[in-house]
Amino acid sequence: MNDTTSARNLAQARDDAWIPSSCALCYGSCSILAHRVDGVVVKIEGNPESVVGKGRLCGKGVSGIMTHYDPNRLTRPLRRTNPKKGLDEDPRWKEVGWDEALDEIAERLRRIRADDPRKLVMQRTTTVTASRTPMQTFAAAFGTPNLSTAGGGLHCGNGAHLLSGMMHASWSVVPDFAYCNYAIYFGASKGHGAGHASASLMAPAADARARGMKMVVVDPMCNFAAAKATEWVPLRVGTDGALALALCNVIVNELGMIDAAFLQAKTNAPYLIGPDRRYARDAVTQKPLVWDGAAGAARPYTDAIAADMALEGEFEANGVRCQPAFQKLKDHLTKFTPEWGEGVTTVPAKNIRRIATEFAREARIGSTIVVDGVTLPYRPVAAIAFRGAQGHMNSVYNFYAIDLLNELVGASDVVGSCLGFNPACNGYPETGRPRYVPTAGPDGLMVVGMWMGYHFPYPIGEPRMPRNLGLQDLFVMGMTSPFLDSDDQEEMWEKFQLGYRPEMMLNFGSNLLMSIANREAVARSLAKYAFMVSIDLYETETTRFADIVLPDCSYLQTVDSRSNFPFIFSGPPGMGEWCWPIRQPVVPPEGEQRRFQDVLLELADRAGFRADLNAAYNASMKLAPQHRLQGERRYSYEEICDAELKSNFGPERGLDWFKKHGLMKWPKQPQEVYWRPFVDVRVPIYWEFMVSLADRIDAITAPRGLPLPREYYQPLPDFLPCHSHACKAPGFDFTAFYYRDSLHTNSFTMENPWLDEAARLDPFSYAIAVNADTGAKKGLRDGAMVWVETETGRKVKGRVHLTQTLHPEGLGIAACAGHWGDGMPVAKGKGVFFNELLELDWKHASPVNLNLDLCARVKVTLAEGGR
Amino acid sequence: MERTRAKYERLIQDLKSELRPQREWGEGRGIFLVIGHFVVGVAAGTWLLSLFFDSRAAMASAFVLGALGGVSHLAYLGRPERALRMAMRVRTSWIARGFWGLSLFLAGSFLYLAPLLPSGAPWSGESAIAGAGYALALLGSLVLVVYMGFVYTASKAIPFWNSPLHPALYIAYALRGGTAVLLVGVALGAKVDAGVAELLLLWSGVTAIVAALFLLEIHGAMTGGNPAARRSVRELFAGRAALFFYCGTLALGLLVPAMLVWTGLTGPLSLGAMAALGLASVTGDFFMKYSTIRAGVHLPVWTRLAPLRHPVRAP
Amino acid sequence: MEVRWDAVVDKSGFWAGPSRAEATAPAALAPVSVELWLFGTLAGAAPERPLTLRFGGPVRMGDVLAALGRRCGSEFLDKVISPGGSLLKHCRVFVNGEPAEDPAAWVGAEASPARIEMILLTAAEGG
Amino acid sequence: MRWGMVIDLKRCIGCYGCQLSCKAEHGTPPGVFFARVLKQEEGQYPSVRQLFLPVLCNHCEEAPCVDACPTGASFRWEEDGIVDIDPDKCVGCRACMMACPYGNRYFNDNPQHYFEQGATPYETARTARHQTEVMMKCNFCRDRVRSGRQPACVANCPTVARTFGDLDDPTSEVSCLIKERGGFPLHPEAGTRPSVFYLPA
Repeated sequence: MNDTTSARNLAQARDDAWIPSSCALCYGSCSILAHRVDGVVVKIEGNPESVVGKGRLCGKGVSGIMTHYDPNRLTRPLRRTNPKKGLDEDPRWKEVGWDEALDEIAERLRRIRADDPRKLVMQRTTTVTASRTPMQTFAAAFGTPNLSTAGGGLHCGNGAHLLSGMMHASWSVVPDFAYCNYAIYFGASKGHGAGHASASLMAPAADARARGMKMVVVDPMCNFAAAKATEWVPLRVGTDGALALALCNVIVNELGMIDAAFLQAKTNAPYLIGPDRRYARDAVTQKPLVWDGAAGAARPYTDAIAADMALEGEFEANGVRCQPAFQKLKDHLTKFTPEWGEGVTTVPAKNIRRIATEFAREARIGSTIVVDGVTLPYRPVAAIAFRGAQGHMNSVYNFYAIDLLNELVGASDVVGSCLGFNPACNGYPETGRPRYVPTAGPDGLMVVGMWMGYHFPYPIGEPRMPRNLGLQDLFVMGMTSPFLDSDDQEEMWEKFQLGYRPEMMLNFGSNLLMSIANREAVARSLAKYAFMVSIDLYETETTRFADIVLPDCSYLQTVDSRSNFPFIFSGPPGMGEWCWPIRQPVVPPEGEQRRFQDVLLELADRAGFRADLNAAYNASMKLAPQHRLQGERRYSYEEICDAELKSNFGPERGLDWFKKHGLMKWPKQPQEVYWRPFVDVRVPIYWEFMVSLADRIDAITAPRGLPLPREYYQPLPDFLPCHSHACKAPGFDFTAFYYRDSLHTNSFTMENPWLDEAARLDPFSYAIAVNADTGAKKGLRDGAMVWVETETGRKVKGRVHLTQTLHPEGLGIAACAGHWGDGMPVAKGKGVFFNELLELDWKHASPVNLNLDLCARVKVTLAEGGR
Repeated sequence: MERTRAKYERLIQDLKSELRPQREWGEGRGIFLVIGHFVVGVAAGTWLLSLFFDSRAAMASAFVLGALGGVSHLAYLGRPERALRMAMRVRTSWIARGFWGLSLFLAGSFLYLAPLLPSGAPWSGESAIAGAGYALALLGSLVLVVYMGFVYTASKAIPFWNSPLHPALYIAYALRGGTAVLLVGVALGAKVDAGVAELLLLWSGVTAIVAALFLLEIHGAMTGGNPAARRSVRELFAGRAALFFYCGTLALGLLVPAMLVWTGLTGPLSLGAMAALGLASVTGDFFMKYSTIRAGVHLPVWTRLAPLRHPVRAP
Repeated sequence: MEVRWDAVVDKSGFWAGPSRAEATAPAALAPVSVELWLFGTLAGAAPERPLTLRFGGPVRMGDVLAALGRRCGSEFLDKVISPGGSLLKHCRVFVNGEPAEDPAAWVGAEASPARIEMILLTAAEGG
Repeated sequence: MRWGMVIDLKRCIGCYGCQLSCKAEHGTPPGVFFARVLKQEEGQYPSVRQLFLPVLCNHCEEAPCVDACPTGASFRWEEDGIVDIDPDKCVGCRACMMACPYGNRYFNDNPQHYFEQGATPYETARTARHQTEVMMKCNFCRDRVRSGRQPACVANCPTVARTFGDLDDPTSEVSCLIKERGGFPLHPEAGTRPSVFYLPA
């Protein structure tokens, strides 16, 4: 089953090879060269041939050897003998053979599929992006819509990805480091620590710094990005949106420095908005109307020349007074004065005015630059955000307001501006594949050309009585959902008459108990599953809830036709080269470890839906006709990888070719990287669709006792406080938040003894960071052991690190550490388990995108004398 | 394994601290280094004084002490089997010089003392061999007395030790140790060519010098503007080494002997008391060295990364 | 000089892409039979696999879907077609192995019986 | 010639890539770090900065460790100025440790490995090469350098903060960087004349 070609070379007397493959210590999936001598991996280096990492790895990447050789890894399938499941229940494992295990699982699968496939929940880790294809494909073939990423989106992405998708056709955004002169980071570390394409962006970010790019970092904590910034702007946790709105207001209403041409041609700013806050539409075509200054009449946006479209004023259309969307935005912004902003964010009004001015001025509106012989708009400023700014109840508005900064000055996917992650690719020249480009959807608004999931940010789906456990088909802007594990899941499912309940979970490598919210809630939901299978490297806290555990192969033992999904995900944006790297085995499996991709294929065979799985692979990999998988034929995963590679790069470039070369590269063109001027799509600076969307969702929820909080569904962004802002209980005077440590990935890498050692040497990694002056006032000593407790009594323990690098009201913890299980002994007890402080229910999730509120108001008390 | 683990855990903590304590010399097996160092110092001092006061017994004891000191050094080394290599770098290394000093001293003193043994030796006390032995031992002991201090002075990592006064201080120690041994010798009825009062005055004199040098060194550490040196002084007076310093160095090494000296100078001193004086003084010296070594703190790696651009301040 | 954003678009044919010759309706009005292979969650909708539909003459994909809807019921249809009548993004249709998104595209022009495969790719995703 | 390194503190983001790629290259046992990253903050909130300082053996021209070594185990290569340790000669007296003002020398105490279960195949292949009860430290990856490659920490640094070259050659990149950007060594007052220079943050 595990065909490990390179492992066969071990037959040779003297084995000494450098094997090109891909890292999997974080989702950056950098290209690596693994040095194998006599069957032992003795070194991992970056692959200088590749664009992904450019031959340079972060600390995690070079430490992968110790994860691979961890003696605590699972090597045999295990069967639970203790029927009881719980945080304190010992599964009482007994080793079983693969056949026995697979038969039992397949039997369950067959029964559930015949009954109602939706009763299967698929759960996967975000760390291994390459697992996305096999897992989603399996789910599609099986017929369940219930696939989740263990809190992934709840924490980092529901807002960031929704907005990046809506406004930049991409999963995420970064400054165009090669040309940007002024970047504002809102709670992001891109190029300075963790995050998308992390290692690949470190050098470009350093170049930009050396070149003199000004970087303003808005963050409650001065670490990673802020440490390297030209200016650190500390603010009250969770108020990034308020700051962004104030900045927008200064730009629009105080400076009036906007890129009118961009707003006219590339956004819905000129669309006329009626008194009902909806578009005024053409009676015949139903297209939104704009005011054509030249014609002196309202005309469909497709009929007028952009330059003639009015952005401001009031006009009559369809017999009612209308205003361009921009006018609406302009008026809406007036209430967010810098003084108001100072009150909310603690950032001095004068700084807000200064930063807005610097940003708008540096945008050089109207300027152009020639790149590779192509004249392009030049807007060397970018406002980007990620986990920090968006990890709140107000996730959508925060990111929306932040991105408006880019849209207002036209700094959107052009030279020097805010760039999406390679959303437009013209394909490998010889085959024209893979080809992605945004297209114009309903009302001319942008639809992504490529997306991690098939739940596109736009057009917005039609809300309906939910069929998904996560209710994303009711709350249609939500992605990852809290309701697969939340305290109130049953209540919600009953409310919306969900016709079934989950029965079986198939987990790949995710540690839900640590990665979502407080462990009690998640444990309750896990214990409910009649049957749980976990494919994992370790016996994680979550895997201890499984009925059957299957030992997976490490990234040095497995194969993937693409080390990340889509292949552009890990490639740095900006000019340079396209790069499609693969992952291949360097050493054979230990004991009875098997690759999960092949295990899934095997299960489909045994459960009798291989034909569906083949069809699903054909669809998800977009295989060319001559390379499609046929009927029920049993392909190994290597054969499927081979098919995808040949399909994209020609028959002579199959898996064998890639195993030799490791990757395929070809140059990027300016029209791809700076696609915005070349693709006729518009992005919404006024979310008109929210108005009716709210009505349609409310029509379903209100009658069932869940009136939709309309303030979250306005067409223009507002500032909505988090729960932590509302808490006024005495003594609870810290707002706890977590951040991503550049030394660690999720809950995974604390088990790596090299990384653990480095983290223990680091002053912050395993500590609870508190502002030194605030701490002193509270009688906290550096290194004191304390309890951090929320109003609801949830608490975590850890050592305080007093620092000047923190907002006086903030309390910073590097997530998500604090393992308690014995399956990962190195990780056990290391760091602080922040997520324990988080509530998991409707009340603490954004009603728009279901993003969790990730900050908590806490009080800090000394633990046993604080020694 | 457990020990190694504990040592590792502590190292991680030490590396995190801004002022990293010195542990290799003095902790764990490091104690043998301190003992060896100390004993060899006493041996050399004793030898020199016993030459002066012409005491065979004291010379013999100096030889024995020197040998013990050598063994103790070996017990400390990571690779004792390679000890001979330590002779290699006399040109630059004070440890190598010390190695030679000890070797010469042991060889020489043996050659010099052997004929005096009741059993006798192939060569006579007046023979050229014995004469050569005398010379070698004298040279060796002089080197020993001098090198110790320089070993510490050469330790740039530990600002507290790295002071020009250290050699002088250690020479004084050697003499103080020697005097103490002589006192014990006299108490044990060894023939020493000196009056008790003479020895007591000698002890007082040397002790006064030691104290003066020590105070100067502390003053230097406190005013030298080096945080590590200041921390060392704190460790000595109020930290990890304080207990040894107060009980060992001050009480045993200074107060007790001083009282006995006083009684000795004002009236008759029992042999027992004289022995006690010597032993207390010697023990005090040991703790003096031990506490100073334990108080060692590494020079902080972090220096001002000048010229630093200052953080942006809101205008 | 200032680049007119709209002007740049007009000038560039870069993303025009490989222009597929609009499949024209076959001249002969020969009856067309379509083999429908429904996979994944759609499989349950049809009594058998493949499901064969016959049409008097050339058909467009939209017609096939409509016929399929009549055969398999409205619940099937709203799994694959948005209220606006367009194919849902996560519903993938392949006509003789070629991805087909445009309901107006002719089916069975070259091969008859035409083989149509349909599958829903799981929509929910995060991370 | 004299090998030297320049570390650009403006580029460094304290990612520990150097510390860990060094570990991977040499298989140093627990508690032995040929390369490390130090963090410190400067200033008062809100005008504060977090600073990163990657450290390694400075390969001093006037190396106190070499002078202190009684056996000649610690020595400086004439041809390239690299300060090295010959483990076969080291007696483990640790005098060099006390002599190094930069705390970059480590005593490889006992057989050690990272997992309680014992040495991994990797550690058996790499860590086991190192003698115990002797001193260890960075030697600028001399083997790599002699085979025409850069030291592991230089080749791997994700921010390209490290430059390696000949300090004796005034036209080399390292020499130019030091000249143009005001490169400075650590503890110049110690008179050790380090071969590792830093460019201001």
